Amino acid sequence: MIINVQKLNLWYADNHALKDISMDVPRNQITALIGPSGCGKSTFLKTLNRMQDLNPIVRIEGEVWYNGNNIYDPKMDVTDLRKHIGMVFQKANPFPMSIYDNIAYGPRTHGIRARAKLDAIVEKALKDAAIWDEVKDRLRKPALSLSGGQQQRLCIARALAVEPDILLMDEATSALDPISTGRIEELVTQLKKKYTVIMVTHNMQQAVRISDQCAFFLLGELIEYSDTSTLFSTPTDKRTEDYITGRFG
Amino acid sequence: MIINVQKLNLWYADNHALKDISMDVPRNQITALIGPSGCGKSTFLKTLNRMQDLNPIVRIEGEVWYNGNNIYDPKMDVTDLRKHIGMVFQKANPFPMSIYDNIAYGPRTHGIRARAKLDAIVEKALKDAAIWDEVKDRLRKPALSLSGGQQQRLCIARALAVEPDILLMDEATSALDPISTGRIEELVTQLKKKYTVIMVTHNMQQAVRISDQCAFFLLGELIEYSDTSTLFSTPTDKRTEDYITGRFG
Amino acid sequence: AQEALSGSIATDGSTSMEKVIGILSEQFMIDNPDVAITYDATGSGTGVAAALNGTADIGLASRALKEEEVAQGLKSIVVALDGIAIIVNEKCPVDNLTLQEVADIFTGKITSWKDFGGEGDIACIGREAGSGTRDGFESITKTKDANKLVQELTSTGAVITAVASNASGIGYASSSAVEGQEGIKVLTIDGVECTEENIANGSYLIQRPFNLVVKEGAELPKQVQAFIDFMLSEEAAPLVAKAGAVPPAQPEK
Amino acid sequence: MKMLFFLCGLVSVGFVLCISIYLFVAGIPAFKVIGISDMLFGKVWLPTASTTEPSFGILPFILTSIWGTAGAIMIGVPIGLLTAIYVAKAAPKKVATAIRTSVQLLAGIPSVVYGMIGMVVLVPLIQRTFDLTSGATLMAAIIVLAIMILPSIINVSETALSAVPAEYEEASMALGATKEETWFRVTLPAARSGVATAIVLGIGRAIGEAMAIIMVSGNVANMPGLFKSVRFMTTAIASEMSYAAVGSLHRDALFSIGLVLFLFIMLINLGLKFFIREKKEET
Amino acid sequence: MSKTTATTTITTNSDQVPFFQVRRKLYNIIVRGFLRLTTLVTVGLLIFMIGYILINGLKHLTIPMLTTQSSYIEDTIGIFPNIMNTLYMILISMLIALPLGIGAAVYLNEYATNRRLVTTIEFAAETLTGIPSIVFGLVGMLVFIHLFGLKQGVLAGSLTLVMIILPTIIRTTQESLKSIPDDYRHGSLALGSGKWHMVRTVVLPSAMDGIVTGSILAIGRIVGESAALLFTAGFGLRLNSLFKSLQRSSASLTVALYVYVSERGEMEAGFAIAALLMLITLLLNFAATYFGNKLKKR
Ligand SMILES: Nc1ncnc2c1ncn2[C@@H]1O[C@H](COP(=O)(O)OP(=O)(O)OP(=O)(O)O)[C@@H](O)[C@H]1O
Ligand SMILES: Nc1ncnc2c1ncn2[C@@H]1O[C@H](COP(=O)(O)OP(=O)(O)OP(=O)(O)O)[C@@H](O)[C@H]1O
Ligand SMILES: [Mg+2]
Ligand SMILES: [Mg+2]
Repeated sequence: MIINVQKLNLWYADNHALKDISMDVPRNQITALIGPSGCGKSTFLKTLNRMQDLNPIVRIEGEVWYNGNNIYDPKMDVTDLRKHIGMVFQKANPFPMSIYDNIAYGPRTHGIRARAKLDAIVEKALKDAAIWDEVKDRLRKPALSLSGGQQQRLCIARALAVEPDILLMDEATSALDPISTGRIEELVTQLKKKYTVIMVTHNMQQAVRISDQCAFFLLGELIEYSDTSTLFSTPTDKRTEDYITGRFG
Repeated sequence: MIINVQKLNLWYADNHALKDISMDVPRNQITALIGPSGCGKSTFLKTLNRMQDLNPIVRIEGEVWYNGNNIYDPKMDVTDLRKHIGMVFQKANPFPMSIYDNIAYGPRTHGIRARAKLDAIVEKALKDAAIWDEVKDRLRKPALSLSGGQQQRLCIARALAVEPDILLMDEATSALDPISTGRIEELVTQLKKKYTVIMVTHNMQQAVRISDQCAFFLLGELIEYSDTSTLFSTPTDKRTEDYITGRFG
Repeated sequence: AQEALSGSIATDGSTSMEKVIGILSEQFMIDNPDVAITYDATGSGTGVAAALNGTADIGLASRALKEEEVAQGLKSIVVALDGIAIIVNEKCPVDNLTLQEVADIFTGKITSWKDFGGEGDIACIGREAGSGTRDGFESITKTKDANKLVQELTSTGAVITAVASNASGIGYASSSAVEGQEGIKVLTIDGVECTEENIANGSYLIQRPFNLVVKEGAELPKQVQAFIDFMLSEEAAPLVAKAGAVPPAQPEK
Repeated sequence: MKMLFFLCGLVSVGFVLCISIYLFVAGIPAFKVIGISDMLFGKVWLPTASTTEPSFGILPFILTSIWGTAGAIMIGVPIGLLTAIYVAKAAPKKVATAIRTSVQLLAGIPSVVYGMIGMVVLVPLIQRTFDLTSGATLMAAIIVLAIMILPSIINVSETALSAVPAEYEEASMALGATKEETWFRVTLPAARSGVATAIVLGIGRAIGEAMAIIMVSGNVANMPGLFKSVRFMTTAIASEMSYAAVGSLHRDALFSIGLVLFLFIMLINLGLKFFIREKKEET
Repeated sequence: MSKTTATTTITTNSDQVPFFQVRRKLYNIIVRGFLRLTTLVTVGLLIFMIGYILINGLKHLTIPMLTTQSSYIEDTIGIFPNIMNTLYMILISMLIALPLGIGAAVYLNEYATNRRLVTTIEFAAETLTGIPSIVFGLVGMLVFIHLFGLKQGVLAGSLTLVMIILPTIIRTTQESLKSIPDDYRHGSLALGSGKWHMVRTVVLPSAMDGIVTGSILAIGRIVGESAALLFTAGFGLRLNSLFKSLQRSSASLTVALYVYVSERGEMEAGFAIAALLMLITLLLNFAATYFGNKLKKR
């Protein structure tokens, strides 16, 4: 178990957005989070690398263990934590810099300066994120002039360039066409040899196709969490069944 | 034919992003635009309500006729045009105001001041966009505190509140779970009795499910445009076939 | 100077004395290259205080010392006299006024130029409370605390500009500053012109002293004493004149 | 790093503390001698009177400062803000650059020069237009102040307006709002805090100005009136401080004016802060 | 195609307030009119002020005046020492105030967690903006000269200027920090950047516009300040080296202007200096913008 969540509760001011979540995430596997919009998937994901620290109205109770360390321990080095737990956001958020600098940002942050090395990292990351061909001739152009889907792939590449241990992906393929999506899925499946992936997705087929575990959230609660195949074939909770068969709501 | 595009070309500086597009969009139908990321779908959509005017590096040639008026006629009243051709953007972009004010913005702009009337419009729009239940108790809260999917539905509601003639939707359901997606699809299907809808989607199933016409773009060109059923069952172009069967690239 | 002088001399005080002190110290520094003279133009009040608490070697005051200041152990030395010229706009037909007429105009007893063959209401322009020029003007015209001004300006130049741009204006300003200015006219008072000679011999009545202020009986540093001696010497007189002020007829020691 | 930045933040608090302590220490004695209400509500200022009893009423200065600042804000803020909107949003690029640069030039002109020009151009103009004995009046001061605060208002709010993300404007236009409506109903509210800063800086400049208005306001201690010669709190300090004898009641009274001015500024800032906070909570 | 056809074809919802379209057109016309009008007023003022100063000033701005120092004996005016003093003061006070101000703004916007502390600091900065320069002058004299024992000179003057320009720099920087979307910050932090690294690489470059604006306004204040400098930097019209001028009475251009104009009534010299100040401001603005852009690119 690389991540171990215990009785996690989260409030946005007085809005109780996560309720008593306990969950173990196994190493080198793909875990999918599903559930209707607004149920707390993004909120949960952001607790795993302490991005919620940035929102002053958030209050958190409970524990999250990563590799045997409680990440909410005050002694935790948050920077180092985030380096090991990478994240791709729901809304693509490239920096207002060139495409190249966006990707090189992470490696530079962690001390890589040599030009040749950076070039290699940038190329590899962009290739992995299936966007190299489209941007290789305009690496110096501003990232904000890319199309929506290109921006999202850029953000995936940016996260990959740091080579994290765990990758948190918040609907990272939602703005992508089937082909790019296929490539990213392929990438993720390969990544799991080295990394652990936790991804939010709205696409049930995608969850079935690539995830090993699947967690179903509803109104801030973790309703069901098990093997993807089990969850989709024999859900134990009525609500899960309703949701995956589309009968819900 | 409510919209009639003739030999449309568009350049971002020297990047030729749309090439010789000619296309007729029939009234009261749903037209889907599909194609790989970066092929020019958003770009094309934004030419239909002259949003491209706002980008100074854009150069456009060709004609777009709406209801018998050339929208690129210098005498065209752009404001009025945009009121009649509503748009939902690819990245959700709520105003930094309350949820209520976001929806009421359009009607207020168009002269509706009476409180009761506004309330009714806001409620109807939010209900249509399948988000009423989630936000009805927090209409005065900032729209930016909503979840990603909620923001996207809010933007749909905002566009509906103006009761446009044509609705342009740029991947409006990509961040939504299947249930909300289903609701929006239902809404769109209903809307077509009164409105015309042009939507960009990455989801082929969605295109098949709800669209009447379908256009396939590739590298800035309109490769094929026909009845959705025809396009998906008997594509005439090899590239279309490759794309819809996922063999592409 | 037989023995080479060195060190610094700090002077502090009246802004009106800027030109006089400037020219004297420039010459003194040419004669004694190792001496550095500084001048802080902070106003007469501050100058007196600086002399008292020792932050300046010489305080500069463009007014006579007050009794309480003398009581604190200060003494003043007149280094120059300054005529206070009464000025009007160049379009004004009047050329001469009596001292009494000036007083009546500034106290509001006479309010119109018509009384002198001109036209329009008279606009009296003066200086702010505490100004040495105002102090001098008011004591001589005996109009203390009774002036009815439409403008109270804080500097000589401002008064000149204000009079120059107001056809019905009348004001007073240091004689050193008025010569050569466009747009204004200097009046004769009781028929006496405001010239160096008339100020020195006292026939031009409206004038005030420029004072050096030092501590009574204190032993001054060598270079400071030398500078004061220089300022009171014959040699200095033409320089004082060049600065527009009037060397005192009989320098006090 | 955090500590370092924290210290930077504390520096300005230190300055304010230091200034307030100094002003209180220097400003209280005169109040004690003269009496608070005699001073605050006295209408006659005759600090150096020797033939009669000296009088230290500073009400005319206080009222003049209020009038003058309010007037300058009422003229300067709308003009500055609208110009900023035009420059940030409507003007052709070249025109915008030209205006921006010249406004910045205006910011670097010393107040004395504003005073000089006001004195030779504006004062005679007012005198002629309204047929007065002297044009050096509150009105002249208000106009000069309004011009002087333009650079702060235009520069700062223009920067804020330009920084509003294009997404917001796009969304508004797509709903059929015109550009004008978008600027006023989306861009301006989104840039609210920057605009407020601009106004605060502008008010600060207007209240604190002395050198320029000394030359155009007439500077006589009258109760305020648009066409009267008036004196501001700042000009009262500036004009007499250098001549007032050290240790005299006159000088102490000037320090008291400084203290009143300081409290006045605090009050305005508190008010603005409150106002802006209220606004913020509405959304 | 005429406008009428365009509008007739596009009218579907008829539940509109009848006169609304007219009112709205009017609103737009009026708004645009006002924008144009006010801008015209501003531009008129700009042209007038700048033109007036240049016309009255440039003709008196001679080479000897620019390159010599004043002599009372020869009765000439030279402002070279004052040019240098002004540059010294800009240099020193910006060197101190810029890091302090940016640091404070960064603290307020990026680090501070304690609301009350933030409010206190912001309040202090705002109060500073309103304090008249004459009061700064008095306090500067008291603190730097009487308390710290400095002599009147560039150092005491610059320190006083720091108090004056600090709030401007803080506020403008803070404003531009506020306008940077959180997305950028989150993106950076999620890659494992430390806070300071994030601030340095993502936040500050995006805030460059505001910092440049602030610097320009600050330089403007420095250049235009006289009241506060009279008591602190002094009045000296002689040329000194940077090091010596620190502790020696040194008039900036504006103080010199003030002295010439108000004590001697030398309007011509005054306008000449004003014109020169304007040219200097222009130059510094270009420099600030240029370096700002350069830093932003990096
Ligand atoms: N503002 C811009 N400036 C310059 N180039 C742009 C701009 N917007 C888009 N492009 C380029 O134009 C091409 C078409 O972009 P467009 O946004 O239309 O793609 P799209 O089909 O919507 O893709 P996606 O599905 O990823 O959103 C892309 O190559 C993109 O990089
Ligand atoms: N910054 C915030 N402040 C206040 N409430 C918030 C904030 N962010 C999210 N919420 C609320 O918390 C709940 C969970 O939001 P979250 O973003 O986790 O949903 P989600 O499952 O990711 O939904 P989606 O699929 O739409 O992105 C929602 O009700 C949302 O409105
Ligand atoms: Mg989410
Ligand atoms: Mg797109």
